[in-house]
Amino acid sequence: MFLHVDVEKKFEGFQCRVDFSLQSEKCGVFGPSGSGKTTLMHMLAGLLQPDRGIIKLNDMTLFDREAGINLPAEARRVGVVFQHAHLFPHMSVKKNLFYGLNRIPVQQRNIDPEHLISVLQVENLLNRSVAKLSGGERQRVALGRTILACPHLILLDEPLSGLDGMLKYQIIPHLRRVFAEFSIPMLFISHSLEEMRLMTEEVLVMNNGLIENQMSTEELARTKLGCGGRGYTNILRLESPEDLGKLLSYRWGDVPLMLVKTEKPAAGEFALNSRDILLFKKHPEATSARNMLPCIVRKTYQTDWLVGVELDCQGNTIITEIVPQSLDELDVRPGSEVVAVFKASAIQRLY
Amino acid sequence: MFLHVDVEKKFEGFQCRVDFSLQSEKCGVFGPSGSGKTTLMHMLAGLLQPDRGIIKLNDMTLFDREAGINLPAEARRVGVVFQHAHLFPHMSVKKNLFYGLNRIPVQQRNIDPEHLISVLQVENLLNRSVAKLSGGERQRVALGRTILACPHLILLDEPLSGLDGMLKYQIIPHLRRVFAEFSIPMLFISHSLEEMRLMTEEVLVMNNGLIENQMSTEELARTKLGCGGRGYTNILRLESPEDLGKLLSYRWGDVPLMLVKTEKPAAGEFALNSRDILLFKKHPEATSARNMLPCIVRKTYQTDWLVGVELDCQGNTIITEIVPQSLDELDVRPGSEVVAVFKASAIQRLY
Amino acid sequence: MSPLSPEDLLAIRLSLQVALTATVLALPVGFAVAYLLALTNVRGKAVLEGIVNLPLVLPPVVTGYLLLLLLGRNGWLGHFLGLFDIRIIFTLRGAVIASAVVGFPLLVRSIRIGLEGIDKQYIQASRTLGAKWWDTLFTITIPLCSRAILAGTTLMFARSLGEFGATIVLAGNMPGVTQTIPLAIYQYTSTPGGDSMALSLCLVSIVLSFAVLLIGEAANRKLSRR
Amino acid sequence: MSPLSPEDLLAIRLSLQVALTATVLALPVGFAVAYLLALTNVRGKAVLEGIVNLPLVLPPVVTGYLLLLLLGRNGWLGHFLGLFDIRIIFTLRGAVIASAVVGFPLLVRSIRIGLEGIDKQYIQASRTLGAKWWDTLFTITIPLCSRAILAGTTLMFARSLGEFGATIVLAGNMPGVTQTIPLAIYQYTSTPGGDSMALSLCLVSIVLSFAVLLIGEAANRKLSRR
Amino acid sequence: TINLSVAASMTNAFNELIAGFSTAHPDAVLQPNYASSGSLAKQIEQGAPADIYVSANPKWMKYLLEKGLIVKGTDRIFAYNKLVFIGEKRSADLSLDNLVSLERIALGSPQSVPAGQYAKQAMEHAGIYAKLEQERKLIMAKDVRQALLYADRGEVDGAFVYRTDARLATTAKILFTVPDDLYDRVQYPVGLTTTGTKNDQAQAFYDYLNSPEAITILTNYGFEPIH
Ligand SMILES: Nc1ncnc2c1ncn2[C@@H]1O[C@H](COP(=O)(O)OP(=O)(O)OP(=O)(O)O)[C@@H](O)[C@H]1O
Ligand SMILES: Nc1ncnc2c1ncn2[C@@H]1O[C@H](COP(=O)(O)OP(=O)(O)OP(=O)(O)O)[C@@H](O)[C@H]1O
Ligand SMILES: [Mg+2]
Ligand SMILES: [Mg+2]
Repeated sequence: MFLHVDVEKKFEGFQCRVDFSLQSEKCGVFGPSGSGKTTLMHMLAGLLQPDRGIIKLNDMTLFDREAGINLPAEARRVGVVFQHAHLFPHMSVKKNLFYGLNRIPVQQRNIDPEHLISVLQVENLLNRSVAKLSGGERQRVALGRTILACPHLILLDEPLSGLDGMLKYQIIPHLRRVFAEFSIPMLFISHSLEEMRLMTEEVLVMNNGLIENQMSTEELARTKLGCGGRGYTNILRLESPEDLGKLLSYRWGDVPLMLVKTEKPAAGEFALNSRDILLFKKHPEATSARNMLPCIVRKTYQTDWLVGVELDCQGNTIITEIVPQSLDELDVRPGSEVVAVFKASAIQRLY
Repeated sequence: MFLHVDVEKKFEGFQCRVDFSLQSEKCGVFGPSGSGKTTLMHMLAGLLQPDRGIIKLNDMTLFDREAGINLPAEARRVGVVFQHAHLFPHMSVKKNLFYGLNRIPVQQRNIDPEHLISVLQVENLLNRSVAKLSGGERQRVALGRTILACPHLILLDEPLSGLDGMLKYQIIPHLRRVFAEFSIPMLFISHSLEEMRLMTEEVLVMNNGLIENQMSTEELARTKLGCGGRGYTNILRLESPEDLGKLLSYRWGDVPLMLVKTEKPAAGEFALNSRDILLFKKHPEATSARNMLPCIVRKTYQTDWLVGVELDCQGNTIITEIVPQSLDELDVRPGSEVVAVFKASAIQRLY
Repeated sequence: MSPLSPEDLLAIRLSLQVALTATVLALPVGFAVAYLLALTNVRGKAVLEGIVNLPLVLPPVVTGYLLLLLLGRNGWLGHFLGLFDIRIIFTLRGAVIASAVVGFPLLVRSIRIGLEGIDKQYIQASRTLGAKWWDTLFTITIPLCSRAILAGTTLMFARSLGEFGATIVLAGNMPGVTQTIPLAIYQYTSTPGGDSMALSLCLVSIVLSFAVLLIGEAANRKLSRR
Repeated sequence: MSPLSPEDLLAIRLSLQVALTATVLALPVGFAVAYLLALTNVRGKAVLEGIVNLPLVLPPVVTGYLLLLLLGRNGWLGHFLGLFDIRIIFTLRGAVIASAVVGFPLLVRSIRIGLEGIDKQYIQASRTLGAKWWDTLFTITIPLCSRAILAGTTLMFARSLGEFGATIVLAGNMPGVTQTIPLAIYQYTSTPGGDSMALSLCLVSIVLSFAVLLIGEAANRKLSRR
Repeated sequence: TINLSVAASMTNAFNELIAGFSTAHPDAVLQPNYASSGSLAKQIEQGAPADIYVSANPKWMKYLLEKGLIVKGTDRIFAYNKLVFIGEKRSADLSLDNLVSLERIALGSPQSVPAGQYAKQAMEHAGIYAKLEQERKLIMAKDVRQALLYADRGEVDGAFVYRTDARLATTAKILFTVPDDLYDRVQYPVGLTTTGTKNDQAQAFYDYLNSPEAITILTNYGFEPIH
């Protein structure tokens, strides 16, 4: 995907002026409430006309004030998933899903509906009335509806912020799986760093109508470590589960990890917060922690309150945080050896 | 407060039958969606008439089918805080706040509005239009409005579930402070264990229209430990902060604790999740953890997946969780000595 | 176009008086009926709804005729009122009643739509805050549907300004007493050569109702901005 | 009460025919006007609104007279239509137009309220899913305000059934050709002993519109249950 | 087709006249249009199809004549009517002179209703109009039918109506006939429009109105035919 945007839009008391290019398939727009994220999205989708500038998607010019080009929303092939789903209330789930698909020429239908429906796990909902869906189901159907319109780019405007905590984590896997399987470029809008981390690779940081920064999501997450006490979420791909009675063992690359057996063992992605990881100089003894991984410090970096430490654990990367004093106490510097210690219950399944 | 309820209400496909007495000032109703929490609340507030039974609050009979008593909502002095605030949109914040107060006789006005307004920190909002409040501000005003009506009991129906994560934690302190200062009995309805823990002392556990259980919130939290990977939140009252440059030191009773300096030092309540606490047999060395507290095991108890451990730390209580294997490895049994280890960044301010 | 004669000015005054009185009188009743239809579950709502809408369906002259049957000296209600020496027909009271009845369905429908749009939790909230039902009614319910009430009121007022058929039957066409603008227009048009006079009054009528509708719109915008 | 004569049956048929045609014809126009008023920001909305509401304000006879001036053989539109040999006055076409014009404001107001209640994000969603504006109109906008359209339609239909003043002026009162129920009632009242016949027709009229309103309510409930 | 524009007050008589004419001319199609004289005049003015105009008000006939829509010379009076006073039967005999003893009297608005005009004339001659008006005893109706309705329903003590209309009353009776010399004669003019003169059948019907058969019918309905 190639997206180039250079537009301006003035409202009374607010001005949005953005100029950027994106190539990654998984991009995000990150910014506080009122920073202009929705305004930007509406201009991309053709729901709001910029005062000046151009918008180009791949080799198509969507908008060019000078040249007098302004493709209408329906011709842009830019899909939108809204915060509150906005499923058509007078149609069944099935009709909602196929609304977009039925409106594009057959030869351009590059998504297999059956497959998408099974990936989203909405097979059983097809004949339901939209009013009878739960919040998470609604967002899955909304996502399916947008994808089935075979867009060249999907904009997701805080699709999770209307859902409560648990639901959010049930829907993220679907989102990730869909974008992985169907490889549709997306622009994910959110003011949650956590969602950003899970969904995107590159982010535009917006503030006050301007693009303040453009960087990899990883970098953003590392920089923001310690802000609001959230820490950094390490995302681990764990495989080959083994049932050890009360515990489960998984393999993280070559590293064995212990997890609490709160669910059926199954490979997948798991989260480990930097806040839950202790560093020791030597392998500690007689501890309740089940995971003690010898690591080599790859690098350290300063954040506002803490020091971030990137560790190499037999080829895997893990990020933790320590207070500045520990740097010297433990002799943490690139190349030194440390032991990362955390409890079995510290590792949580993402999906 | 003394509340006795023994009522029944049938809907098509749903039956609510509850029978309980409560004495604590801080009670909760905990249960999944659709378990009948709102139905119960409506019957208490006089917004829904039970099919049969009685409701007594202190020495007042609110409802008695046999005796033909059914006090109307406005005569019950039972206040309600709704999930979506439902501030009157045609009135200013001030008018909303005083709506209830103006409707009770002067001699019964036992709340000082000025004081309440300053506790809720809504002084600056008084002349605003309701439409221009943020979600958190709305709930604070709604709370104030209900309290100013000087109710004998306040029902809070999931007042936080419409707010997103950060906001929720900004509003809880206000709630707690208000109920502590004005000592009004309350019934806090929620399906969040975390909120329950922070707000109540005793809970009714509802399911399917029935009261399944009645117990202390503490007990509920300990039982549910490990469910959904949430752990148990230790609530610590920390005092006498001292600035040590990059770190802060506080006193938890006689125990000194280290925290990251992400904010202005100030005494208050803090959360420490059981997931973040490691146990060691001996005082570990060369670790990044800043807090290492020698403790004596008071008792252990089994939960679904893990073992809960209640520790005595110089008179303070702390709960952590370990995997069953560690029980023997560390010789954890009542009376044995262990060291609880956690990072400075593991302690988060509640308010 | 001819300038307005003194009788015309009188007709304009009477019209405004009738429309205003009819609207003011119908408002509380209309609100009550709309409230019944929108927020309660009384039996026979459909019948009530049908009766309210009757004046919309019947030719106004027939409505006037039915009112005459009811309120005339020998009508059962008219007879009763006669005992108290209250006379309806051939008086301005008659004109007011005719206007009120004919405009009523429009008023009720508007208010009803407004009431149906009110979130019941506002009402519940005010009750739990200690407000009795009439207190809630005046401080919450009515303010919350003020836009709909306004819309209904302007509509009814405009309709009353144009009421002819029922008025002429019930109130008669007596210059200076019951002759409103539409009656005067009628009288002019039934006289050869009276067209230009009729046109002047028509224009007055149009201007008046435009004014009312515009004022209504403006007030509406103001209410919506709050 | 007398049984209905063949002429009465004819009048009933004509009435239904006129009301139905008027409603069906007015619907698309009414929708378009309501759309303009509700969802766009064109200049002169207030003026358009005023014009739409005119028939509500003016006595129907005056409305009829103005239509006669416009559509009569010497009226400028009537003259134009005459070139194509289309005659409006003294035909059923005239009755339809009279009914349509008089019921129009009721139709527009109902639909407008419905349109104003639609969340614009549904419309935006359908556009981004590739629907052109007319596609969105038919698949989203209209279905979403179907209840309001229904309410407006029944209201207008009922009003058309009762239309008298404008019809008698524009279409004349010609038995079997343009004589609808209200005109027949009028004629009976000028016949010795015609009162009971008039009453029968009144009842028919009431029953018809009750039926329409009830069917409308039922359909409405069904739509709301979806 | 013969298009007839007939004043509504002659509805019954014309229904029978049309039936009578049709038996003699089975191929003729007559299409009546019953409305108020003024409405009819305006419809004709705006080009509504009409061959024959029958008015209850000579003023409207004059209006159309002046506009050239009725062919000069075709207009003529074909029937007369009488003014009567109706009301509930009462013990004392009533006449124009003691009308002042009544409380309420209905009549058509003199400005727009011919019957009202004649009634006013008669009362003025009797010297009671000013007094009645001053005492606000006069109820102005929009047409004769309405005055009749008021009298019939007992809303007024009496009403001035045409003799032909009095037959429609169910309870009210004719209390007295207004003396002829107190008011101008009540005339019903008929005229042919420009299209009517070109329509042979219309011409035939126009002539038929003078036939003995027509006169009988008109008399039956209470009109006074021309001699
Ligand atoms: N149609 C409009 N007219 C006037 N101002 C507008 C309009 N739309 C948006 N704004 C203003 O533009 C600013 C940015 O709004 P926008 O919705 O783009 O923010 P956002 O980043 O999406 O915020 P959030 O996270 O709360 O959704 C706000 O201050 C808003 O008031
Ligand atoms: N007025 C009603 N008519 C019929 N059924 C009702 C009514 N009100 C509630 N119910 C049913 O009663 C059950 C309990 O509803 P209630 O709102 O009390 O649950 P809740 O515990 O508050 O759930 P939540 O956490 O989702 O708010 C539900 O199954 C609901 O469908
Ligand atoms: Mg936004
Ligand atoms: Mg609930």
